[in-house]
Amino acid sequence: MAQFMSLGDAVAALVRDGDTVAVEGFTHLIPHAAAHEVIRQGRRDLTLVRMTPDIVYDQMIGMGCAAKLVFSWGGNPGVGSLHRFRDAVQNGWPRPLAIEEHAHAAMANAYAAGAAGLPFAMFRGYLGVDLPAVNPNIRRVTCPFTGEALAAVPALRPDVAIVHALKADRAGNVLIEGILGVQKEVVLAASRALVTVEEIVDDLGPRSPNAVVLPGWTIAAIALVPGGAHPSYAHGYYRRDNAFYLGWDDIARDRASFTAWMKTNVLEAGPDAFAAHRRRLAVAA
Amino acid sequence: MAQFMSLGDAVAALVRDGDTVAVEGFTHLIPHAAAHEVIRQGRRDLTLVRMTPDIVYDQMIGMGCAAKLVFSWGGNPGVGSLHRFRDAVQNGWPRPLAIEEHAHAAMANAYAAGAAGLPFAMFRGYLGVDLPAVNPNIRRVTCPFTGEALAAVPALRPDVAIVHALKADRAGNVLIEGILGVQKEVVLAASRALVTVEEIVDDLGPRSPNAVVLPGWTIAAIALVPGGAHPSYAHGYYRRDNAFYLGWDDIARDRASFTAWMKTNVLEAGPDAFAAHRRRLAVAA
Amino acid sequence: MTSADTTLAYTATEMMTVVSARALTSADVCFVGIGLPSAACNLARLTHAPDITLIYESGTIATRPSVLPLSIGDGELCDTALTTVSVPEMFRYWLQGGRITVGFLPGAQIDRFANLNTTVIGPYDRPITRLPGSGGAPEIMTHCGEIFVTMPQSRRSFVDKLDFVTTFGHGQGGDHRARLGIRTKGPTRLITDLCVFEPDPETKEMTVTSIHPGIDRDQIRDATGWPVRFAERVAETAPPTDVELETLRDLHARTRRAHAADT
Amino acid sequence: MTSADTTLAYTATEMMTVVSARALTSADVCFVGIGLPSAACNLARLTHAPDITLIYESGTIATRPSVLPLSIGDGELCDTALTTVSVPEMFRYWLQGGRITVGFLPGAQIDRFANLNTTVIGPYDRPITRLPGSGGAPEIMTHCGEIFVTMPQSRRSFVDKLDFVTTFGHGQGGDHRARLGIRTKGPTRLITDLCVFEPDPETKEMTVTSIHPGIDRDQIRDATGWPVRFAERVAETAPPTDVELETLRDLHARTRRAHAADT
Repeated sequence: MAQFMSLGDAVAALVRDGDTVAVEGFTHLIPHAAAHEVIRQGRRDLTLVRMTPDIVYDQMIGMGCAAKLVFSWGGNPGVGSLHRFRDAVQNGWPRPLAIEEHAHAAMANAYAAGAAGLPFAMFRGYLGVDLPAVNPNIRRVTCPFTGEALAAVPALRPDVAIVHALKADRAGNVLIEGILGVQKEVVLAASRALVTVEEIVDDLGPRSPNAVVLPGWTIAAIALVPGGAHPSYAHGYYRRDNAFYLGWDDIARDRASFTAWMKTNVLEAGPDAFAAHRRRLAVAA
Repeated sequence: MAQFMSLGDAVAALVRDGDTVAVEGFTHLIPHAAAHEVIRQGRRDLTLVRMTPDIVYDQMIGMGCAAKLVFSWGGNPGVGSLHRFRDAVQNGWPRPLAIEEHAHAAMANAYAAGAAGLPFAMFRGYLGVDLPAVNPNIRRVTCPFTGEALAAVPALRPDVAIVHALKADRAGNVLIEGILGVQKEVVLAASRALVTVEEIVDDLGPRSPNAVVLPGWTIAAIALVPGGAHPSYAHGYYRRDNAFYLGWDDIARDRASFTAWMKTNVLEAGPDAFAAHRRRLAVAA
Repeated sequence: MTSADTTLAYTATEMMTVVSARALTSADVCFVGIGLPSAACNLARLTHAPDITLIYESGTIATRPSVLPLSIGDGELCDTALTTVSVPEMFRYWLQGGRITVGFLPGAQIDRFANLNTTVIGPYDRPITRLPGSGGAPEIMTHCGEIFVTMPQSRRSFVDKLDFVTTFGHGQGGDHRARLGIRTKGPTRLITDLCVFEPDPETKEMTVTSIHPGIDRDQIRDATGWPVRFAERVAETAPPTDVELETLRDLHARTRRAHAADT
Repeated sequence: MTSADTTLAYTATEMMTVVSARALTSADVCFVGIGLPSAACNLARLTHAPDITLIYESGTIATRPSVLPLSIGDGELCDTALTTVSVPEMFRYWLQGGRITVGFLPGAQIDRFANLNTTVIGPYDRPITRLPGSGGAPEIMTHCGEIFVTMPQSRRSFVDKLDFVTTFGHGQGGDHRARLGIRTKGPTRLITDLCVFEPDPETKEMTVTSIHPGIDRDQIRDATGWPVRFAERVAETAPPTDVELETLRDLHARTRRAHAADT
């Protein structure tokens, strides 16, 4: 059953050095505040899993949290490269980063397989490409009816899933709307799930009978962090801060400017700093 | 792109003798009116596919439409047996009925595999049971990572899917809410989909961003049939006619009473008869 | 419970329902079948287990029906649910995903290892009686943390050998489940109108552990198609309390009124 | 289009965008990438293909953004969509399910058979430049009915041999796709800032079929890392019409205003 905690307590309780951690959110609902807390608490040797390592993983990798990255697309969406990710892969700074690389279809299916309690995911893909030659976790399985060889990858079962969502009720049931990404799958696939939310309400209120709700008993901890997805966004709350994504290119390009930015905005800040983003953007909306 | 047609024209255009036809709806949204039209048009030699052949298939089987049934649970839900189904299997009346029998998990996964364009579905199941000994379409596939043997069944790709839904907009986009069953999967798995709806509206109106909507280009024909799910129900329109399900047991128990009921209520009736169910129940609600 | 809690007469079905309900707790996530299991689960919710999570295979999660559904997918279940998912998702993420603590199953036939037959009486290809078939049962039995089987007892249904194994309980007993790679407990209780069976810790043969008030061992033997084993210590089942009975009867009365109003 | 339709000067990127847009029809269901493809698809929607269905891999189906998204999952895409599905569903039911008629893909490197590299420059284990990786591209290329590749042309990116095959276009050419069991067409157009390539019907080598106004064959040869083949009949690409340009520029201006207002 979900425990309501401060973000600091939740990260301390759920995320351990060496864990496999999936911080998810497909453009929408990326839990930046929670990732910052992991950085502040100095977690090390994490295997970070994420379809689209963008700014949030550029920060975690650049701060030395990660020993390995499992991913399918690493870039700053609509802007360009991730300089910290590149620096880690190309130059081993601040530490070497092992990578396990997939395509989106593989990762999406692997999370779904994890949520479904299956040992592997099967799909039609990886035909004629070089990735299977460099990733031993891409194999083939043969259809027992047609003989077709299909792609197989291991299910993703992270130790910890970290996601942001819109709101939770007092029983810890969590509502997600808008772009869903793999939020539901990663929570159900993980051993422990940490969810940050924009607000906690008495009742989730009128909604579609088929609304995407994660029951409280699928979640380990919920932390209230208004604005906690910034510079990503929360449907119905605030919009994506596209200017921040554009600006990140300059901040992250250089080790020194990156480190200075992280010191000021992460190491010496706290989750409350995110509330400002919520307010500012809510006014503008 | 979805064509708007009368139910008679839609069935005539889409359903051919010998087709594999899946009439779906998991308790909710069962397209009884469309099934009646198939019976009236005298379609023969159909392979009928449905997770839960209940009254709707008792009627089609009893009227001799089916050569084969693919299913996972054949009964009158909450009431008891399907007498026409039994009579066909046990006594070959009105004609012999071949069966391909599965469990729900297999059928649900097989529809999803069909929707996903895969040749087969894979799941953990059928362990220690007798069904694989009598159904050659239940096989095993081995996880290439763990060596675990998992159950495999062929994807379901019916020629025709027939479902009932709440409403369509003028562009043929169809909204489903409430108990979803496999409605979306069977439409996407089939070569041709026929959807009956409670109403046609200019615009689907305010709804969840994640509402279950089938785009018009996934549907072949839409027919307006208010009340067309009776004695099943349509979320927000009318309720399940539980008394009809209870009463069906007596009607269907005897070949003569069944045949008489079908003559009066199906062969000599038309889709308009269903509108009465809608009105009656809407008033009572 | 003391005898002072029980002043009302009750039926065998009410006894079965109450015993089934008592086995549930607020911490359970329960896969509910139609009929007696549905009554038992909602009785538990309305008495000692208010926070129990009820899931029906139609996709309704954490539903709180005020009346009992006739089918597995009545509108009432969706209207009162936390959310409703598709049937493929229900079988994949929720059942196979291992998120259900307890499931209820009935059978047309059961054997001493709580394997179940709901497929056919007689040969599969030339059935004497064609039954509904598997439904969700084979995978419910595999994936739920544990299973309660509820069936009224008779020699016709409690048989020495099943005509067809629709659903694998403890198989041939012992470690048969583990040998098939199944990690859940399987049938931990068999609740009948006469008594409660539980699997022997070693052999997994279903063994009588509690006998309902007014029933004797010969009645149980007469209604069972195999030589019944009794545990070393057999309890007497506590009779339904007045609170349990009144809550259950209110639920049934509400259900009857609601269904009558629908027609 | 006659020259009278074109009175405005235009950039090479505008030319690429307009040519890409023209290849689309109202009947298309299009898997849209960010950047030029997104501009092209929305330009088509706002001009000659008003009923085109645009799908972004974030799960937004039949979206009609009034401004261009910066990312594949901006809120604008969800707000204006018919519906939004999960990413696993997008890849399973919609892309792998074969429901997309055309997809747009870019590459950091491309070869003569329109295979693409977006993974790495240099050796995989010791990269000179680490690129973003596969994303959805390998399966977009396999599952969409056909693929339009859009890339500005240069010897650095139009190479004789890819450092890494991220995405399989026509492989080694000929029937290579069919031999792998792929039933879709693969890259049917390669639209650059200089010209349009289409695959030779037999060899599948990308072959110049249309050259943009003011560009000559040597410019194309100079910007290509393999000996370029020209079709027997090479057309001159019609320049962007004023309507196309004005619609595109309005779209970009709206986008700039909206993004500025967000900050």
